[in-house]
Amino acid sequence: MAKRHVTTTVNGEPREFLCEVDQTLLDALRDELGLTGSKEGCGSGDCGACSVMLDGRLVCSCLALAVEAEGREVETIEGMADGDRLHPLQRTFLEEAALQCGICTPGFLVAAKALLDRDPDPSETEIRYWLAGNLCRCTGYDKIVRAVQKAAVEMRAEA
Amino acid sequence: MARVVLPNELARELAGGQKELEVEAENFRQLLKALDRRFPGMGDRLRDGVAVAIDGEIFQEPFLESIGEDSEVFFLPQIEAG
Amino acid sequence: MSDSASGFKWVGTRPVRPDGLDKVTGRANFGADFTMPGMLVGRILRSPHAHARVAGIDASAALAVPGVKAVVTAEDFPEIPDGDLMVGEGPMNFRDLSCNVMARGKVLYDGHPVAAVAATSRAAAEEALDRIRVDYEVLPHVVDVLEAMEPGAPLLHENLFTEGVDPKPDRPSNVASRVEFSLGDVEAGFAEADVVVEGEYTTEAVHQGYIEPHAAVASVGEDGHCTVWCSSQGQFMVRAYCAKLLGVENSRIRVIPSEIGGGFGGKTTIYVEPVALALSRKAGRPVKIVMDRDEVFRATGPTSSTHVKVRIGATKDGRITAGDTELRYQAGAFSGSPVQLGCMTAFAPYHLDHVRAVGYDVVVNRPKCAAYRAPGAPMAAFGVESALDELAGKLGMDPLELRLANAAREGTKAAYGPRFRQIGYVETVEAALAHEHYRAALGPNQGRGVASGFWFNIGGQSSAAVHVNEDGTAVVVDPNPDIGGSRASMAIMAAEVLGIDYDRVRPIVPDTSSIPYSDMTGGSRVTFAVGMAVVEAAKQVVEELRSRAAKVWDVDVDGVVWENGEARPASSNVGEFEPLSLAALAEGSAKTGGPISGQATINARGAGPGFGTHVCDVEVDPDTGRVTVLRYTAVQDVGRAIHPSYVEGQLQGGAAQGIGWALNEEYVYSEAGTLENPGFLDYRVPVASDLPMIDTVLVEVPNPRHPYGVRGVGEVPIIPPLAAVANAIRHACGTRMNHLPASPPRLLAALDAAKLPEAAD
Amino acid sequence: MRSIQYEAPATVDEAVARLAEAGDKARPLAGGTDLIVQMRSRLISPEVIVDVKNIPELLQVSEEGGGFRVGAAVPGAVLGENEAVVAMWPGVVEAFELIGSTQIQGRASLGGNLCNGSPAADSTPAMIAAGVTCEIAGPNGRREAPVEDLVTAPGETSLGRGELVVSFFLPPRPARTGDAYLRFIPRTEMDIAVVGVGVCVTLDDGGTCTGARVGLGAVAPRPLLVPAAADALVGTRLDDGAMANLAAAASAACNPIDDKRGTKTYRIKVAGVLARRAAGIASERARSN
Repeated sequence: MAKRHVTTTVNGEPREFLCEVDQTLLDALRDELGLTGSKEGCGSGDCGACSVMLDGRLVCSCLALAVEAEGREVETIEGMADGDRLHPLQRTFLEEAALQCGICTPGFLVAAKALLDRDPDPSETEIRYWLAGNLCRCTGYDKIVRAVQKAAVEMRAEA
Repeated sequence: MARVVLPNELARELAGGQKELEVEAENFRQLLKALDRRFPGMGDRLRDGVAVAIDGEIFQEPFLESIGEDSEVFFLPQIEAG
Repeated sequence: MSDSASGFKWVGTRPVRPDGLDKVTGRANFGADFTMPGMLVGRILRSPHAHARVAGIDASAALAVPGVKAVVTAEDFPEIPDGDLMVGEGPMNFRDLSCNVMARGKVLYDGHPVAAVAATSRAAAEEALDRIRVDYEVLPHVVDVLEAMEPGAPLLHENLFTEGVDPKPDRPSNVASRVEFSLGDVEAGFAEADVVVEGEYTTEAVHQGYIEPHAAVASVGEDGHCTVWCSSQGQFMVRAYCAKLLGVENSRIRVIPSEIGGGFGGKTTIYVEPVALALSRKAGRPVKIVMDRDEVFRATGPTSSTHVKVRIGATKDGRITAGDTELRYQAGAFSGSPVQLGCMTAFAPYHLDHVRAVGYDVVVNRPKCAAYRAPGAPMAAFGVESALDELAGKLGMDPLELRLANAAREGTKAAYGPRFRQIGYVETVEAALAHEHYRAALGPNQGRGVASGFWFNIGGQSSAAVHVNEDGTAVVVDPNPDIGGSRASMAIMAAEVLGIDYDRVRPIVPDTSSIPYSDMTGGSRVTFAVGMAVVEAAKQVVEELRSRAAKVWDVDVDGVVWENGEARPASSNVGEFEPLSLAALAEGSAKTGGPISGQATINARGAGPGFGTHVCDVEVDPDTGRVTVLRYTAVQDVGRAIHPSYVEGQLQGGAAQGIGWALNEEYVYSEAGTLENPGFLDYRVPVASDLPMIDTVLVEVPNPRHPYGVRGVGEVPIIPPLAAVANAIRHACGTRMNHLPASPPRLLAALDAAKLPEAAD
Repeated sequence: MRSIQYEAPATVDEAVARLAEAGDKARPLAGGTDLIVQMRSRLISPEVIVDVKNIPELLQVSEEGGGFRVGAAVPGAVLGENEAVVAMWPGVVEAFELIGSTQIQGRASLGGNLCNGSPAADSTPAMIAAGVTCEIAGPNGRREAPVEDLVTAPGETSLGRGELVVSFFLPPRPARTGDAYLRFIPRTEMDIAVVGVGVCVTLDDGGTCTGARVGLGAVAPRPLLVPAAADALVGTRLDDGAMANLAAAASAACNPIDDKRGTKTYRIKVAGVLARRAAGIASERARSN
């Protein structure tokens, strides 16, 4: 089976890779581009550990085909910090101890950033529903929600 | 004399149902020997895979522990890690 | 140890964890993130049947698929005789473990591995799996614990004779053992009672639900030396278990731990690691196996489904005179459910003169149970703490006051035998009683429940090293995989002893060849036991630093004290010397005897038991049976919190798992004995919108046997929620849920059965 | 080895031609939130994947005849941001937005949700209640069909070889009309509906119900239009008696199964409960329109 050649943009940089037609975007990111920050927790869109932005929309990269990335823009956890400057969410997750094992953390950060980019002042309920597609089994979500709230406050102050 | 409480199953199997007994021993190794003398085979059964509470403190591996004059020695299953 | 404000510089603070940056930037390497050149993809063929004899396996067509490099079956593993062998942590039946990793002769559950393939791509490996022909003779199966105990139930093991009964049975059964723990005379106790409550309680099997599937890369060299990269709760466990299953010496296997994406007990054993090794050995190339989520649910450690009978008697004034419980836990396909621990913990929070717990360990056609956070305790506590709620109702007593009146204290003879030393159970009940939550108003269809829980906590074999670097920073070699922030705690304790900044201490988790053996990360032992080893190793470094300073000053070592990270003369009699900092001593170490380092190997003793008391408010929708958790407070005696944020996190995460267990998580089996919900879609762990904030109250009754007063904290918080939620439901709608999860269909059926529910009280 | 082709045509005609040519071996790909899961779990092994997201018509939302035409591949997140559609048919949009997580919403489409053929699809009962029709392109041209005619059995539709749902027509909303959709799931998010109920009611000036449509999901082998439930409302002032009749009719229309998500008894009872609650919301909306 001939592989497909895909030209895309990942975290602002042009990238190319070869993939199988049925290979998911997640597998291509991890196996072809070495971007293993996006995790596979379920492979069925139920855990959110593979969350990425695809043309500005939050999606599960396990539920997109790699070939669909042709000509589009992908943003992953690896592109979230600005050089050595962490995104406020990355910082508040650390300060608020919003991670224990850390496997779900990249997905939560990508999803939470998508939320704050569109709504700088979400309520606790809005945060919880927005993040309902991201499973965390360690924290009970308490500190994650608080970290998002804290980042929102800081980002509003900076804006 | 230390007061020793055997596991139910072992008491029934090897000690004729006697669950509590007094044993002269300064440490756990002596205790095993003493028990084995009284109830042949018991020493081996209590050597591995059991935990012991000596005066309320649980030891997952009691082999080297000392036993006081009036100590209470309680045999328990090892505690599984979660 | 005096009070918690006793002048610690780092203990009790909340610095950023050392591994945090890697985890928020996607750089941290978990089990599936490692690759090797020339690596093959391993996939496992699993039984579609709950119970079948394997008459033959023909893999010839699979080997013909282009790209397939090896196929293994049970024949590729040495046959291990039945019986327990000792390895680091305790006795283990390696025949059972081997048969669980790769079925031998019979498959015992849906998802049981029968063969594995290594190929150059996932597609080739899957195609090969499709072409392996397994000749199954399907046998009758049983998945229910009570049905499995019936005479005439389908038999899993011809050689399983119940242990612990007299006389020994002459016929095999599915009951692996009977255990009994008792104090006093239970019937005499009931004779003293004015009020007796009785009930039967059922829980369904639940999975640990870690988000990271099991993953391993194995590479076997031509000389037989093996390297394994994997995610586990103990690299030394992986080494010992793989060595036994493959029939090689420990020294031939080096296990390199990855970051671990959650375990909760489920990664205290092995599944894919020995299979990857066997495939690599056969293929001569590295092999990576990563489970899919459905494989995780079908074939790795859920915990037992259970049936628990409880009877409690009390006097009119609320003194419990007797407690009696019978627990039946299924272990999955091989014996070893946590029923003993259920027996031991059931009544542990209480002072009872007459108490008995009888347990049965039962095999069924389900995956072999693995440890899950406080193994065995939540189900027993569900029964006992629900019955206590009933008792409080009958006595007209506040349920927390009832618990307080019967609380275990220092000197209480625990229900499982020994006497408690310093414990903080009473303090947790008092803190719950005093909490504003306990007096907050409730609306219609809302109710409040409380429950308590106990866990032993353990110590165990632990090692650690502290190395001083040339520039005055330090490395802590902490041999235990860090699941929930333990590296931060280790760095805090080392910084406290050394007197240097937390940021100058860097902990790492090493491979099995770089530090002596340590028991697994589990049983709430790491911050306690490995922490003790770290403190010990750091103290050795301090001793060494004093001796180096003594050499520099040419004085006796007794003349040197270590304060605030500096060597100082003990008194002016010693001489007038400028203090020597750790950095200065490190820089000059070549002159004073070479590198400075400490290493400790201990078998940690003195783990202090943990107790928790939870308060839960729910609202019940009487028309749909939906339960909403409105408010939740978890109180726990934590000894002393080294890093309070991660201690709170343990309480919050444990409570969330317990709430999931109580409300919606369960294994659902088909008539054919196959698992119907092997995914996060229908195995319903709580999502963010299901839960409120989870308040925590850290009660600190320091453990005198730890240098900083630590008690283990991870297990306790999953124990109370089952009953706390069920009790809250009872008070919201008048219906007691004796069967968890209280999923909407189950609760609505119970509400309808009650028809005219009593007024909520 | 299996071979799969991927094609991303730019026109409906090309897509239809390709689908017609490959027949059962082809699958259209919109959001992929069902298709890719089914491929991954090897429930299906298509040989041709026709990605329809390069076809502008399938991604458009436009006003048409006082109503809206919504492309079959428009993601939930996009439709949810269209204030005009939300204002006119809040029940349809709510139902669409209930599918899966925020991440799923970034991809999932009305066309996919319908054509996947699940009896439990959230958007279908809401579209049935709102009287939505779909435009279907095929080798013999285009046709319109009511949504309730599409799904015939679990995983099966009335689409012929090569047919593709191109768009949905959300009709102009009559005066004093409101729609609502409610579903029951065990958690607050992320589950498949155990029961789903869409209700649309039209009232006259005096508050009497002059028209109603009720759609049910997850209670039968396919999503249902339930005229008997609508009849229970029409001609009433939506009083308690009418609501009780609605609940009874909704329950009576159920022909569910026991499965891992709920029991028969549970589904039948809760269908009535939700029908009542959804009718309450719909009538509130109707009154304020």
